[in-house]
Amino acid sequence: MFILDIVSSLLLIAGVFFGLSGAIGLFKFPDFFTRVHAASVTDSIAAILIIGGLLLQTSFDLNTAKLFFILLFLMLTSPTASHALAKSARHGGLLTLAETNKDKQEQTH
Amino acid sequence: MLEQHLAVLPIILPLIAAPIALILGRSLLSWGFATLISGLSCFVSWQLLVAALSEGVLSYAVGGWPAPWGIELRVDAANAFVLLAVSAISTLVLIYSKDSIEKEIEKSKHTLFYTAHLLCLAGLTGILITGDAFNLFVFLEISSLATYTLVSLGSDRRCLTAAFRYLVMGTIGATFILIGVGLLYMKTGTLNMLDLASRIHFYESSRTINTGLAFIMVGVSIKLALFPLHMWLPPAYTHAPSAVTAFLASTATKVAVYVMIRFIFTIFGADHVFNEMGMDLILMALAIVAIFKCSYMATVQSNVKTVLAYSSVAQIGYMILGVSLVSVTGLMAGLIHIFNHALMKGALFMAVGAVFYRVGSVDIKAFRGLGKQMPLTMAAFTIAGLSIIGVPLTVGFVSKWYLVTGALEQNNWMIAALVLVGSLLAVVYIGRILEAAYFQKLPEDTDPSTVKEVPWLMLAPMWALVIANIYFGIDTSITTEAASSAAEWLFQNNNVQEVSQ
Amino acid sequence: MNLILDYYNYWIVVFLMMTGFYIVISANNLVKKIVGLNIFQTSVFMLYISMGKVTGGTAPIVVEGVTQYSNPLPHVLILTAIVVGVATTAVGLSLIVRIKRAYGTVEENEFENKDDAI
Amino acid sequence: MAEFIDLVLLAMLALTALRVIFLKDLFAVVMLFGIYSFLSALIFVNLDAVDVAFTEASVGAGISTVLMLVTLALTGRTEKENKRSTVLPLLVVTVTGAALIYGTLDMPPFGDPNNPIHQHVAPRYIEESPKEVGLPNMVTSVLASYRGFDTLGETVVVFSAAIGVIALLGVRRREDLAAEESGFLTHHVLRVVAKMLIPLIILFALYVQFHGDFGPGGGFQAGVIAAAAFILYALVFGLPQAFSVVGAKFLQLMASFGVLLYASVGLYSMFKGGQFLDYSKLAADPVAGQHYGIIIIELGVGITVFAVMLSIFYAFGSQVERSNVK
Repeated sequence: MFILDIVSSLLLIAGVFFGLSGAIGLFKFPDFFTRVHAASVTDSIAAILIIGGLLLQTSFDLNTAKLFFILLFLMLTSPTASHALAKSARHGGLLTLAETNKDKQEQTH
Repeated sequence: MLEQHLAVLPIILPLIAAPIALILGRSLLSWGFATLISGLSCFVSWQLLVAALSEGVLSYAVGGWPAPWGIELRVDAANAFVLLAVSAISTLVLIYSKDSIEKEIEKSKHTLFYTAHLLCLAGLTGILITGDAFNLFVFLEISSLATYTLVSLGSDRRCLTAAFRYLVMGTIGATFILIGVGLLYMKTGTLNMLDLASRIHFYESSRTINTGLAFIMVGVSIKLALFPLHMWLPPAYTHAPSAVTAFLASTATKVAVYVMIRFIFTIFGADHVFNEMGMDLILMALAIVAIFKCSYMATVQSNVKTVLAYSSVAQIGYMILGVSLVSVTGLMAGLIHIFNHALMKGALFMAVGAVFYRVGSVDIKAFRGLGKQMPLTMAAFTIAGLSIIGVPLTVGFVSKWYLVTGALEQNNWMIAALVLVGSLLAVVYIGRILEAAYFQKLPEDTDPSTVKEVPWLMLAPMWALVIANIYFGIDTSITTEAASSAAEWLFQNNNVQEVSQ
Repeated sequence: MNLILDYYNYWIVVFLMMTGFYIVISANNLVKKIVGLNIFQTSVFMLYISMGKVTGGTAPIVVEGVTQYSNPLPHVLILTAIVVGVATTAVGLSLIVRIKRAYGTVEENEFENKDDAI
Repeated sequence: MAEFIDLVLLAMLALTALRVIFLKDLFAVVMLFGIYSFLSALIFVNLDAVDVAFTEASVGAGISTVLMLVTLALTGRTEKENKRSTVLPLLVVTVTGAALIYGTLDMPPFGDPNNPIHQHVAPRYIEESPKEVGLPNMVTSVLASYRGFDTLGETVVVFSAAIGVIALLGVRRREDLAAEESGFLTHHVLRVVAKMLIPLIILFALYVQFHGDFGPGGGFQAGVIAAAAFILYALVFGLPQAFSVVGAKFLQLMASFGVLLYASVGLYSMFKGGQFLDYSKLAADPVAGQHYGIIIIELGVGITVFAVMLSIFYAFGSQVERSNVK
């Protein structure tokens, strides 16, 4: 049990780290697409690690199964959501930072 | 078998009928069905009033769970009396609405109109009968949601903004009531009104209870359009379809007045509310301002529906004035006026709807020359208008008589005089319309042959109300008996000493 | 100190309610009004749920070995109230859609100017 | 610890609410409202109200936010500057708030088990309901049985909302909608994932519906979740496609049917000699009768809520399609 606890806390700490870095990235990154990238870190890897950590804390009963399903669900939905968001932005004509810079350079020349 | 379930029937009849009316789908079919159901619940209400007058309080435990654990329905003389008025008006308005809404609402929405009407009726009866403070909130919301829908069915685009304003104000009011009920519940641990009343006395001077009282009073005041919280009412009544205005003006605010009476007398106790909190002075001041300000507003409007809407706010002032006198006669005057005002405003708005049916406008200019063209409609309007003024032999006179008597009992000459002066303002705003109808000529550009009497399905309910106006104005025994026993019942429930100066 | 421990929850909830209420009565945009109404109501729900809490209690679902449960009645009332709230929101929002179509704006002062008074 | 979490969440709520006042971007306002709703759901969990949290998350944060977003698509996303005076609203709010604070001063302390509400009425629910009604989830017992009349009223409120929305926005048939396919045609990932998710969501809705007697959940939450599955379908594959799965007229029938199913349980118990909604009379054994009654009425609630939520979404969605066509 002791080892399980250690693994679980390691997973939780890693999850918290990724969650925080995602949040900082969301504020610090320069444009929309990089921000989506930061946000998707929070709801994919951070959430998965935290739920993984919690999984190990349960006593392998109904709650384990429920957490497992949540994990599965999140692994399906959060990447899809980030993908749909980025794709819609692209579809709507939003350019990445690099592209905007390039455009500007071409205009000045 | 049905006798033991008498108390629950007026609620569940329209409640169950509403989805069925939606399924029926056909305009005519759902009209017939809704009218039938409404008539049935009117009959049941009559039975309930008879039972309540002879046996006293009828209690019904829904789900078989005794109060305070389950929800209790309580029918006494007071709410059976209002219930009868509500269901009778609903039936008459439904009969009236068949032709009226054909003109004003597009065909595909007729079924929705009848469904919403039934829902509104179910909500109103639920508010009246329930003995549970939270259940009251639920039924309040049913009737409110149905009302917003009904108002928004109007033909003018302004009905939308009116309905939205009504929705925002109404929801704030309902949320205030929710806060108030929550505070009471927090202190007493119960939601049953009877149980609340018995437990509230332990905490009479508690700040939490008093705040709860204040919030409930403000919330209910929004719902009953007490001045200065009446701003939603004139636009809503002006732009709603005529049949809806006739129904709402004569029922929705009356039910809210009853809720106020119920909270004051059977839950908090008149002694606490009036003698300790001094609410009677606040209510009296607001009522008097409402009577004068809104009667004055009524005299300067050009839209007849708006005139009558402002007049409604003023008339609500009379009801609250009756309550604020803190005497059996005053309360009785308030209760009688609930019933009587339903009769007169119902008839007036139906007559205005009839004018709209033929002329297509309810501006005061549209009334020119109608005395000749639509004699029956305008006669109905005249008699109901006289009733608003308070001319003898009409119900309006009866209400004012008891109100003045109640004021004079306390040697309150001021109030009595103010009531009479208020009637003079009513003479002005009703007189303007009658002047246009009888002493001005039909505009040249309208073809006299198109402006004729409305179908008899619209005239019959209108005249039924007019005849009731005169009948209950001459033979006052039924209304006064019911109202006085209701008022006495409300007062003896908590042995308050009447205020006398 | 005791006063604060006993009531801090209610005070913050009152603050939240008033924020929502302020948005309702001050907002000029109708959508924002509806958002305010929802915040107001949600905060009232918190008032109810706060009073149902028992320190050291658990959710009111029978579990072996637990004796202290929180009060289920406020939960039931608020379940009802939440659904009532969403019903009002739906009707309010559809009114806004219609107002936009009829007036071309959802700012209160703008459509008020487009019609005569009342 | 619970108090600490409570405090942190309340502080976050206060920040969110204050931000809503000053933001002019309505899209952000609506998202903040979604956040507000989720945070309050967390508070509800922290205060032991799991059923309420479930409902708040699915109804408040889910359906309300979606409807607000759809409305924004039709009405524009920025609030205009207005020069309205803020003095009067501030005054009203200050007075109301002061009255409430005054009222809190005599309140029973937060969380004290000796408070009146824990001493009167509620003890019977906690002690007797597992025996009288036979369900471990007391919230379901009180909701469906002791206060079943409230819940009937609540179902009717939902039904009235549908009537209101349909009356305002109208019902559209499939033929009326734009002929070309709408939805996310090019989003292949979305379409594949949605196809995988929708059956799972419906399965989950059924679990919530029938497990409500034992754990958090019940008809409302299940109805909303099932509606969410169909809303996802309509969003990804387009409204015309969704209309051919369940039509708007059929949904009206379903909504009526749910209310009637609920009410018919009440009528049947009257017929059996009990009071309205007295489930004990449904079977020879009162506890078994209670159980049957609760299952049926929860089903009625679930059906109505599902049908109403979906038809409200249809009504709003059709408006968006219509404005796109123009």
